[in-house]
Amino acid sequence: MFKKILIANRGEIALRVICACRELGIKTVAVYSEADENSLHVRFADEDVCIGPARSADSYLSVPAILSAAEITGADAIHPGYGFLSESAYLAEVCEACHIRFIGPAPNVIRLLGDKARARRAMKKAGLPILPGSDGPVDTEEKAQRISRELGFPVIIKAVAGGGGRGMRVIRAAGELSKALKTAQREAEAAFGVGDVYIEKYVENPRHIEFQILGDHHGAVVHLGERECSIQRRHQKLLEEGPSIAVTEKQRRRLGATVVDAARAVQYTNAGTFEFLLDDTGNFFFLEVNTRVQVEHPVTEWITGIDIVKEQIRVAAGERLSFKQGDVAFNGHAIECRVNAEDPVTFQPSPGVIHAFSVPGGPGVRVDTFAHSECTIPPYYDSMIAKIIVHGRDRQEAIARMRRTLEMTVIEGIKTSIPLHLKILKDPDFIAGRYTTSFMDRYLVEQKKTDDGRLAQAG
Amino acid sequence: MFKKILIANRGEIALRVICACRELGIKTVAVYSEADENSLHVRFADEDVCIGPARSADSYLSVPAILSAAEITGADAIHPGYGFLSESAYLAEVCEACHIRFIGPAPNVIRLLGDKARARRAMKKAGLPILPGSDGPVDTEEKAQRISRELGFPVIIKAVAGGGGRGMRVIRAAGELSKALKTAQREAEAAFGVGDVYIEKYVENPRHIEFQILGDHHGAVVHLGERECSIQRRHQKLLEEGPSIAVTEKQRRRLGATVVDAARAVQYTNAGTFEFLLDDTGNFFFLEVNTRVQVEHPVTEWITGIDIVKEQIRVAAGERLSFKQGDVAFNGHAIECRVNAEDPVTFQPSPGVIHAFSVPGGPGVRVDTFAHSECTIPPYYDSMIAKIIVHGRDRQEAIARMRRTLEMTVIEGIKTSIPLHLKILKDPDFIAGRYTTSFMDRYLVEQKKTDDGRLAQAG
Amino acid sequence: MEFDDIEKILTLVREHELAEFELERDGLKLKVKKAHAPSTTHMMAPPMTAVHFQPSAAALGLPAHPAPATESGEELELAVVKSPIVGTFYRSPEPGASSFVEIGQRVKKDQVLCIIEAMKLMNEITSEFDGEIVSAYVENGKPVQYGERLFAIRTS
Amino acid sequence: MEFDDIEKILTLVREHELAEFELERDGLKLKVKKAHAPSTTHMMAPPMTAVHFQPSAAALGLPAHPAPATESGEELELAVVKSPIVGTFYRSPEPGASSFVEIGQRVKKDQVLCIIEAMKLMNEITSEFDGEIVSAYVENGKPVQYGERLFAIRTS
Repeated sequence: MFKKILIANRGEIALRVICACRELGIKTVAVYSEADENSLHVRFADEDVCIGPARSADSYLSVPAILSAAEITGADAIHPGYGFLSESAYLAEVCEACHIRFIGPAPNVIRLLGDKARARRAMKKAGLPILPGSDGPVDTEEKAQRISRELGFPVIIKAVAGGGGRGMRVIRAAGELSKALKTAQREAEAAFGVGDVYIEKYVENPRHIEFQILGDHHGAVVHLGERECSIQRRHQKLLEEGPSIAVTEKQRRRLGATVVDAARAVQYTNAGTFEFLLDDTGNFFFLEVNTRVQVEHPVTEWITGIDIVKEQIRVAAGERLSFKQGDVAFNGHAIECRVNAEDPVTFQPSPGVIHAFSVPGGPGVRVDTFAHSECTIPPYYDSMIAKIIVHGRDRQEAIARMRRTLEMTVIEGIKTSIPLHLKILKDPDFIAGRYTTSFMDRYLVEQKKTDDGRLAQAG
Repeated sequence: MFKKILIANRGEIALRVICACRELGIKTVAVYSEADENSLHVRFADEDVCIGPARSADSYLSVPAILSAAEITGADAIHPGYGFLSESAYLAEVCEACHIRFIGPAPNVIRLLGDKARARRAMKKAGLPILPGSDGPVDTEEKAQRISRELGFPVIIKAVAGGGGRGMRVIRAAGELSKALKTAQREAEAAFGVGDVYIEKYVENPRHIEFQILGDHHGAVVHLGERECSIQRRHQKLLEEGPSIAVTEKQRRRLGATVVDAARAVQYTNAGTFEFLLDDTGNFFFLEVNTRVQVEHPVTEWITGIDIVKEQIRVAAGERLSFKQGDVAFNGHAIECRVNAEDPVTFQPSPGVIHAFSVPGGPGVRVDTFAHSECTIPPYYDSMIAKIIVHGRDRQEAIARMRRTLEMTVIEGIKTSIPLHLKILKDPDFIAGRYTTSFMDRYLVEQKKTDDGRLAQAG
Repeated sequence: MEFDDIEKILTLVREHELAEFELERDGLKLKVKKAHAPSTTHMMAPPMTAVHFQPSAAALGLPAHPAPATESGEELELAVVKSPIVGTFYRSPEPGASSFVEIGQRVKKDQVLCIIEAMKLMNEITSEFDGEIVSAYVENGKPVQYGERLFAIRTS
Repeated sequence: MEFDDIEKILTLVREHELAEFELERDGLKLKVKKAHAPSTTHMMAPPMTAVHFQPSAAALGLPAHPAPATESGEELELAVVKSPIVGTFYRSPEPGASSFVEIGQRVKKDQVLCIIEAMKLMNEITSEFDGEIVSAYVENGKPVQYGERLFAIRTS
């Protein structure tokens, strides 16, 4: 087992990894930018290294800074968390060259699955259902028009190196294609440094379902069931739950087995998430693989009782997975709300000092956060300040529990998304489980109307 | 179902009941003494009533004040929590007279089980194993000598109305009996207003094992397995865990069934705890029944997934238990540490203002507390400020998890028992599960020696 | 911040001969400004002190008991009668009967002012002072908490 | 901030004969203004005082980077060279070779002061100033963090 792990991240996920390391008796090294000097992950790591100024590009995204920090502290492994360098095949390669273990899949696997067009082909070959679309990147309008005609509109253009909605365009008629292609290419170039895009059939109002897997270096791969993440705003997940109300036990078993086979086909190791679209007739379509731990992994930890981060560390150290597929049992229902430091109506970020911070206890509540009273939320990074995860015997209990937990949460000094989460949790369609990825669009429009109505009445 | 519940308590258990009520959609009324005006239970209840000055006898222990508060707010039920009036048959009776539901067993059941000598007889009759001892109160030395000779020394004198170690005396030889009897009677008289005592065979170094039960008004009684509470100091529990390492699956099933039968025999309803001593040869002896929710109920909630406080409310409202004995499954291992505001070495209470309060997240951590940054811990009440409960797949994981949780807990401004808990959790005998109720005695003596040694070295 | 703290701060302001003092904190703002002391030799009048105190209880959504009413600059004093128990307040011995006391009425020590019903028992609340009723804070039949104001009496 | 702290600050304000004092910090603002000093003829103008308030990082048990060294009251200035990267510090180009610079040595702008090894690469750190090396903070072969002090140079 590792003696010392460097955590190449900040915020709640850095603390989450520290928790796992402490339970395994492994020393930790925190890295931090000058803006995070007083952050809790620095306080609770055994060692800490300042790696650069506030700007991510010069600190948390700097491979040389992080590798040097690992070298000067003698860390024998790096946990990248999520975001930042977590899906950097380059970091994984440099680690390999420096004989420091990267806690994640092999560099070539990260590279393959990071290229969305190649990943699509590989997963198709491995037996996963994929959306009809271009076999590889589409560079000319002529090619785009031909493929789109074959697929039938609507189609979607996606960045090959993509993620998070950047470089994406939905096209509903041939006339829109030319302009959309150029915009998408430009956005992709700007966001990822690679302008390549590909085209897929577009599914209207799908659900977003993802399967969590874990693989070790002895050929074992297991799945831990699915999470539903359809409650999104601009491709940013706001609320996740598991199991999905839309997935039957039979689908779970069958698709889970297919995912495990596909992961084995690419010699997948460590934690990963296979994302799918589920259309309104019950068909799944492979979307992409995230080759890292997800923000929403606690949902799966609650319903399976498996500590995903500890398993990540164990398998990276060469140990076998501590359980088999047959040991994985699903228990109750879990929901996660991502509490963001932002205005719940305008979505403007709201960094600043938190003057009061308190979260209730009681059964079935988990709070992963780096926030505390009198802490500063810097403006430089992600706006997520806490993940509140609840568990109940069933979905109904979980919803009631999340509501009372949010109602009894005190965060003063900054604005948070909690009021928005409470609205979602009281929405009859959400309560009934009738929702797709378009839930928030519709909801935000409705909200706007209501607000306008109120203003009109007031005026 | 109830419309509005008054919570006749303060601190974390008042908040715990508010959580349950909110999940059930029931309004809440907080009562508070002048010392608790700014306490969180007042903030999160729908209504609140100041019922008296800081002194418990004039506020939280005042039946007229609490009943009046229920009347003026129109509450249709009272949840008494633990401590204070939770085992007051008088409060239960007055509630009955006022047509306010008391959330607990019937007054006559509370009265029967509150009289330790009568409870002993009733439980013996109901088939529970009891320690040999006097059939009823022992008033004269002559009778005490005769019974003690029959039992063989050591014996223990206990207060009929007792609890918490008051009015208790262990006698190892006939010569000690006369003085001990008088002292115990005097202590019992002072503590409970009733001087009656009885005599039992004394078990050396037992384990303290207790079974959680729940009963409804339709004759259903189920048990939720056991908790082990042997880590005590002066009969005050410091750390509890479940399941007990000393109880076999077979014992659990058999004793659980006997407990359920005994509870049925006295028409027990609502939540209750049957306490037992377990001697070193594997024999259980009935000790007493606590006719209320216990401080350590979260241990059982974690391993069974059942919300005990919600079940209490449901059955008090006349609903059936939401599950059957066959549905109760035990999952993993849970440990609770009671964090007290006290010096971890001298045990001196340490009330005051908490300047910083932060508890880590991660999987398997639950924190029930009324504390938060800048809150005041008043000197008038119990010193317990938080319960930290962890759950792991097995005992080893739970211990590691509790250690890292306590290590990453920040409470500044007052002293707490956390350093003591960390010592217990690193003790090889605790880790191996080799411990009895004498664990802390031995441990505190050892600690004193070490301290003396250090002082000698330093001097 | 308690009243004691304010008192201490004002003492400090005087001792240190401050012209202004400002303290701002979560939910609290304290600002003190001394009247300029004219630079004459005969100044004997104590400087005026204005205290703006915004309490934090309300900001936190917590209940706050009103402070006892005081009227400075008068020769007389107000005594506030507070409820010693939780219950329901009645101004008269029975429905339809006239009130025990009215505003403006003079009362004697130990005279019954009202009844508070608690657990079906009628508890008579008596005056601790001789004086005149100047305020009645609670309506007939309304619930009262422990420590809630019932009457103000101008003692004499 | 406790009452004691306010008292201490006011004592300081007096000792230093300040006219005004302001402190602003997360969630806290404290402002003090002294009553005008009497306008006597013997002008005893209070000396200017700048108050540098060091934040509470150390008190919280959190690491704090030392502030740059400053020496007031002298005609000269100290420039502190900080590490622009994380790595291992070497004073000489290779083991056994003599140091790039020694204390007391005069250096020119762009002269190499040391090497920091990061990811097997040797990064030369050069001086931004002409001046004299007055301090070297890091031992040969020791790790340095981003922003850590390496040398102090008396510029001229």
